[in-house]
Amino acid sequence: METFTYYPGCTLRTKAKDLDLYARSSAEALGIALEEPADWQCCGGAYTTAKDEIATKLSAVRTLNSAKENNRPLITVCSACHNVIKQTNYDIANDEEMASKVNNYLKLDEPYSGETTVYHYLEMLRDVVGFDNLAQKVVNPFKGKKIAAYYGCLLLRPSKALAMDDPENPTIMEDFIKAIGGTPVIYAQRNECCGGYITLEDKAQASKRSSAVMRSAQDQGADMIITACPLCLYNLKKNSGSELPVYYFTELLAEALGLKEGNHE
Amino acid sequence: MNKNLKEQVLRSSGVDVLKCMRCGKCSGTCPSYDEMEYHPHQFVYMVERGDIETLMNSKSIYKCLTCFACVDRCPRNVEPAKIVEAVRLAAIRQQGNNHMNPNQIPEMLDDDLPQQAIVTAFRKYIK
Amino acid sequence: MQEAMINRAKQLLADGAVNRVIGWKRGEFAYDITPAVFETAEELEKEFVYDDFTAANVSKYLVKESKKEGKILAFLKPCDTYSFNQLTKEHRVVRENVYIVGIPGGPKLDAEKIKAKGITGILGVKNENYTLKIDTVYGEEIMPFYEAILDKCATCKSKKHVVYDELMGEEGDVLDSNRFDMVEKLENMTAQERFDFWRDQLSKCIRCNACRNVCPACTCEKCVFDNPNSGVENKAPADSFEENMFHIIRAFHVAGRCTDCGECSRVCPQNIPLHLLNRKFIKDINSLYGEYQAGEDTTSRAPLNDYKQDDCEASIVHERGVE
Amino acid sequence: MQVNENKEFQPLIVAFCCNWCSYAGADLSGTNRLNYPSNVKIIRVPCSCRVNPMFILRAFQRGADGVILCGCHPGDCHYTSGNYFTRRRMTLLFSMLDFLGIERDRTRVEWVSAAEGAKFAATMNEFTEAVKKLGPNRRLEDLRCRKQ
Amino acid sequence: MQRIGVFVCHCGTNIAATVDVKSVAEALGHEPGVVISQDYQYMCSESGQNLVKNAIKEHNLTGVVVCSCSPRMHENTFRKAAAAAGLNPYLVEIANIREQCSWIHKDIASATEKAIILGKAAVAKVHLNAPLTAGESPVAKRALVIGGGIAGIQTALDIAEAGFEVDIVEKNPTIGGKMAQIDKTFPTLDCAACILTPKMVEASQNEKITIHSFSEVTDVKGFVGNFTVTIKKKARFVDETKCTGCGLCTEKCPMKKVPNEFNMGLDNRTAIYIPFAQAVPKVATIDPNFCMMMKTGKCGVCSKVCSVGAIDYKQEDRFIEQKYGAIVVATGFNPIKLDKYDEFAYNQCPDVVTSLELERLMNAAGPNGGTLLRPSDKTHPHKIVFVQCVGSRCDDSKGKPYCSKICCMYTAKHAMLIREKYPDTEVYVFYIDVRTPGKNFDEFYRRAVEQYNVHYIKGMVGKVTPRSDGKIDVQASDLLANEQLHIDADMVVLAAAIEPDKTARPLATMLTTQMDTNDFFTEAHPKLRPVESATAGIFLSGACQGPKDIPETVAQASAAAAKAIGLLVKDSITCNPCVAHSDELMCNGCSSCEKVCPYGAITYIDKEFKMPDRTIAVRRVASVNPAVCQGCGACTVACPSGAMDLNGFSNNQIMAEVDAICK
Repeated sequence: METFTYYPGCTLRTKAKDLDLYARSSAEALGIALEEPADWQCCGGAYTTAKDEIATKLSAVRTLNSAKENNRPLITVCSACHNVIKQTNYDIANDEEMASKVNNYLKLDEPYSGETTVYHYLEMLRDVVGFDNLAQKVVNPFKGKKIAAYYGCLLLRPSKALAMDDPENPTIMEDFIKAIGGTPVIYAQRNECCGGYITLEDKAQASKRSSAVMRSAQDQGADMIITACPLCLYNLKKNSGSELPVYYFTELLAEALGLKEGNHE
Repeated sequence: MNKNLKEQVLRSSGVDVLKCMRCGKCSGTCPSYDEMEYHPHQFVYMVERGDIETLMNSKSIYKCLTCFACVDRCPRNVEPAKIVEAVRLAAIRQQGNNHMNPNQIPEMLDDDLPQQAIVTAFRKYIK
Repeated sequence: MQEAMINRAKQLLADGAVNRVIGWKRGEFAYDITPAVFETAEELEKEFVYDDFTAANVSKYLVKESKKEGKILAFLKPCDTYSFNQLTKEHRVVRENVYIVGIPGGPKLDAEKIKAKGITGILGVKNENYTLKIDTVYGEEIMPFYEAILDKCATCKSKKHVVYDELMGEEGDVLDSNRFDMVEKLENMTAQERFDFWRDQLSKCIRCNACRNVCPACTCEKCVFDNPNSGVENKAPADSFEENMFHIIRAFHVAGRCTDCGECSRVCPQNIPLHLLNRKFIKDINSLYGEYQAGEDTTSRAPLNDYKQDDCEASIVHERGVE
Repeated sequence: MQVNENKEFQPLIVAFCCNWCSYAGADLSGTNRLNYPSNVKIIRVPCSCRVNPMFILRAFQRGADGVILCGCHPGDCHYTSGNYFTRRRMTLLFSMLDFLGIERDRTRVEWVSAAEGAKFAATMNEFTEAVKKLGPNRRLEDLRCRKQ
Repeated sequence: MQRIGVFVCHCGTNIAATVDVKSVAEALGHEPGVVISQDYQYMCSESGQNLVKNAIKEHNLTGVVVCSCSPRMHENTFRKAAAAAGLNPYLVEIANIREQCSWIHKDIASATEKAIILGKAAVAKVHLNAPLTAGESPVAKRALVIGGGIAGIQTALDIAEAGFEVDIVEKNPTIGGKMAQIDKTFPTLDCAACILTPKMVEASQNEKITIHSFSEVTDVKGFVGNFTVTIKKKARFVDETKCTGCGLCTEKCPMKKVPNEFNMGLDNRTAIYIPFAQAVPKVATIDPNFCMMMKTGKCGVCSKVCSVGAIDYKQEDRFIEQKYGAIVVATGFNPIKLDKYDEFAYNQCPDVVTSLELERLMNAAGPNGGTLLRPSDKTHPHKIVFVQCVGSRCDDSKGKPYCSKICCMYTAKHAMLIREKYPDTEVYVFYIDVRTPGKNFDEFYRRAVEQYNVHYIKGMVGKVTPRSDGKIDVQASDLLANEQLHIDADMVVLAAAIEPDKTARPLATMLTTQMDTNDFFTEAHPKLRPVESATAGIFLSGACQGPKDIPETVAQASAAAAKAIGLLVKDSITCNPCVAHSDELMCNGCSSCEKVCPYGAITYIDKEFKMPDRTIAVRRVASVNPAVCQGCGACTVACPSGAMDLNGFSNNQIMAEVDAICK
């Protein structure tokens, strides 16, 4: 059994327990051990790209460094955490000045310079487990279900740092859907923003964005939509005015693996 | 034209605004375009001109969703979102210029709103 | 080791896999070990030597030897393999005609350093737990092993063989050596100090040509210094040629080709640190054009026979370092 | 080295110029009557890459006080790549001379196109001045080679 | 014993005003070997030259030094004069005492002193000059044109017109290239096929032209005037000599579901096919990836219906070798793949097409017979959006850094044609800049706007979202209105950047020609030698050298042909004798010289040498091909042993100059 450092993030402890719960149980069923670092801190939710912002990057570096010290890759599920941590890792590895400033703050035993490999849970499924292997473990396939993958912005961009998939023509979630027996629905708005945190002060804008996404998916005949991001799920459900069901991808994964009673039929 | 502010924004963003070829693709792809008074391509151009204060005083800086669509799709690798972020930081770093008061938060909440939204807003609005 | 090498050589001779062996034999003194070619098992038994004084690089001998009839067995230390590869790259040796047995390298001993301790009449040495026991005509003497090793071994760059047909003993790694320290120290001196240092060193040169003769990169059919048409012909020390021309031209000729085997300094009877000139070029090449180790492979382009459009300008020399 | 009556030091400068760009640039500065000191003596070579480091050492040995090498701008070489090789060779040679304690300002590489007559003259003026400041080349000159 | 003559020119007062020419002549007269030293008013004049000629004869001179203007002015004049007097022209040296002395110095004393030094350097050099004879090498009277598009066809026709044999090698089953796929041409709007196909026929009927279609160049050896090229004739499983092009096989072939390359995959062809009706040669080709007979051994319909028995399922690749004097590269271009630009939904929606696909959609011989219909539902589009600069002018990893040059014009053409034929269709063009430098080009673009009411919008499309109702939501910026637009389009047309054909790079390696980082061939000089490569005998035609439209391509094709003809008319070529040569006795065979040679002039041979001990040793030694060497001298410095030297600028000669100057 391969062990990974697992970073749940703030929201998975509270509002997005399903995302977390089924990620853990599915991983176990797939032979992956997830080990949560004892003292993780919130990643901050959004990456500050500014080069003169150091303090906002520290918690992500601490997380990365703890994975490094355990000599394990780091796995994230929440798109936002993933985005913050991967961008931080990229900048630390590629921007020497920033790296030295960060290390000056942290005073680690050994400076951190981007050594940790960061996987999104989906990347772990693709690159470690393998979608073919996953498909073989599926007991409840989503046969005939037309499932629309919603990437949003955080999973793919900026593509230089995230390097997860082709940012304009991604396939990782579609391949996941195929692996669990469903039929992926391709729609143009799958990599456009849901409105994100703007929901706090501008419901109208959030609603405009999330309804555009839902309309596009519905338009292409989706039965349901899946996401990896709690905020996306919130916006799509609450602000879009659409009835199309929205799930975390881990929920479907767990269902397919027979670990969860489902919304199958 | 404010030279110091311009330099600060350029340094903080790490963006070379001179690479812009004025194609407007950033503004063509921006999901917040209609909510903004100044649009991504204008951010780039106005920073080049040194017209930073106008941008700092505009609500546009709080409308960017940081979705990086402009960053990824810019044919010249200009990264407009990083400019917007640098200008916003320049604004909220000024004393008493936080965009959000933590006391307002409780009334914004509903049962399902993920923490993520709040911490992100903190990052974006408050210094 | 010597025993195993002799056995293996005998075996390969007997199999007909090779018809000659290049190794070493003892000269007048115990520490005077020179390359030699052996053709029979008897010769091997009698004269083949491999010990702590066996530092000589046999690669250069293969320029001639590899062109003869039949295959020759060569025992190459890690540093020798770099020289051999470089010669292969330059079509100076015929790779197919050499059967290479990689053997572990140094550190090898510097008899001069032992003598400097006042120890003379050396008959043999034994390394016991890094204490060197020296058997002399006057009885046994001891000194710390590491104080007696060759300078070139003290700054060894690699214990890995880059070419071989078989290996004896364990394979080592490329080392993270401190070989550029002295170059750096000189770089940090003032121009006058550097000038004084080098004038002091190079004026010692007696033009014995040992550096040139031992250098595995110096295999020209006819050396420019011996060639009246080259314009720099100069066979004997007549003027300040050695200070001003000879060593600079020599170093430049091997720039990008020198594997840093250190033989030039080892054989210099005047103890001129000639390898520092070569290392200066290597250090510059590494920092200006990207890491390059001559002899590491047989296909890469030598840095001086290559370019990038965005290479630095020569003015970089003016812009950096100590005036 | 030449010593004038007024005893001001007059350095001897050898300039290697490639036929296609720099030699033509030198001609142009003549055509435009742009002055530079007569200390500069030009040797024509087909391409800057023809210049062997030995030539430069030889010039110093024989008493030159400064040696400058001029070629086409990178990318404009008549032979497409010659000056790129020149650049590497000269960078390493100059670095070595510096390492041996030879004054840096005695050597120089400059890219001068056939259209840059003014640049050629300006470069020669500057370079001559710089070498003048250094005084006679004593570190590389072979006194035995000097004509009495 | 050398007998050298020195001739000092006054050049009127140009030299004489600042240089004391008499003392120069006097001083140089004392130099070793100098037997005569004279000055004269105008050395380059008839009488000046006679002075030199007479002195050569009278004093039996072995070398001449002329102290005058720059050798770039009159070196040739004096060389010719020497030759006329029976002295080898390469025994003449010029001391430049005008441009590099009298014109730049004011002080007579120092200028004179410098003139004497320059003269001494020339004398020292001429002592070591060797008589040189320009070598000659024969020229094979045949040209090879690689690529059979409009560039290659035009070049071949022009060369054939001049009376030389030309071979065209085309990798596809037919010549014609991209132009054959184009519907109309700008700025005249005449039909591409109407002007191209007659040229194709002309090429196929011209006795001097041999077309190797479905063939590739696999090896190039030799040098200018004397190339040996291996051409692979790929198996097309149809005997070219028998096939009449009747097309019966293509009608009967049961495998009808093969994507049709000629129509950009917008419709299907059969497994045995003729790319299009006017193909040249009009010969069928079997696609072995789809042919049932080739894949399963069952079928053979084409073989049965072929009345001339041309089908040969067992045909194999054939290789032919041919000698050529000149090679013209005309490998052309392709639009880039748009996989990385899916914000425009190219992979998601069939109604988002490239401009070249639109050409086929509008072409009478295209999939819709010339009616513009949407690929998805074959309905007529009422609103079409054109996007410019897709992948051009990019500084990212996805696109090309250059302007593709042709897109602005063909987009104006498309817009205009659509508005002309379908006035009910609205056309939007999103542009960054409209670039129309060319005769009648801007007028053409203005016509699209003013006469045809095409909506040109300064801005860029940022996102394309296809909808289930068949509409395509195009989200774009309108920079002048400062607005973000959403257009419900029926079709989107992307002006994809163009790039050199993928076969160009391996070809450049074979030809030892240079390419830029974008894989365009590099011309010998960007202004003065735009159709020659830096490698002698290799010429460039069309878009392989850079983006070009048809008129430019044809102009360059003819220019390349003229250059090639200029070479082919010669029975032999005179080579510059100032080339490198290697002293075999000293050569190490180390390959350093070969590595720095930009022309591939150096090869290695194994040569036997008699050793002092009477044995024979075989050594690898460098050999310079004097016909290819251009005399830069890079090899002479790279050579560690000094075996390589350069005629006219030898190590000794340059050192002698150095010594003379430094004395």
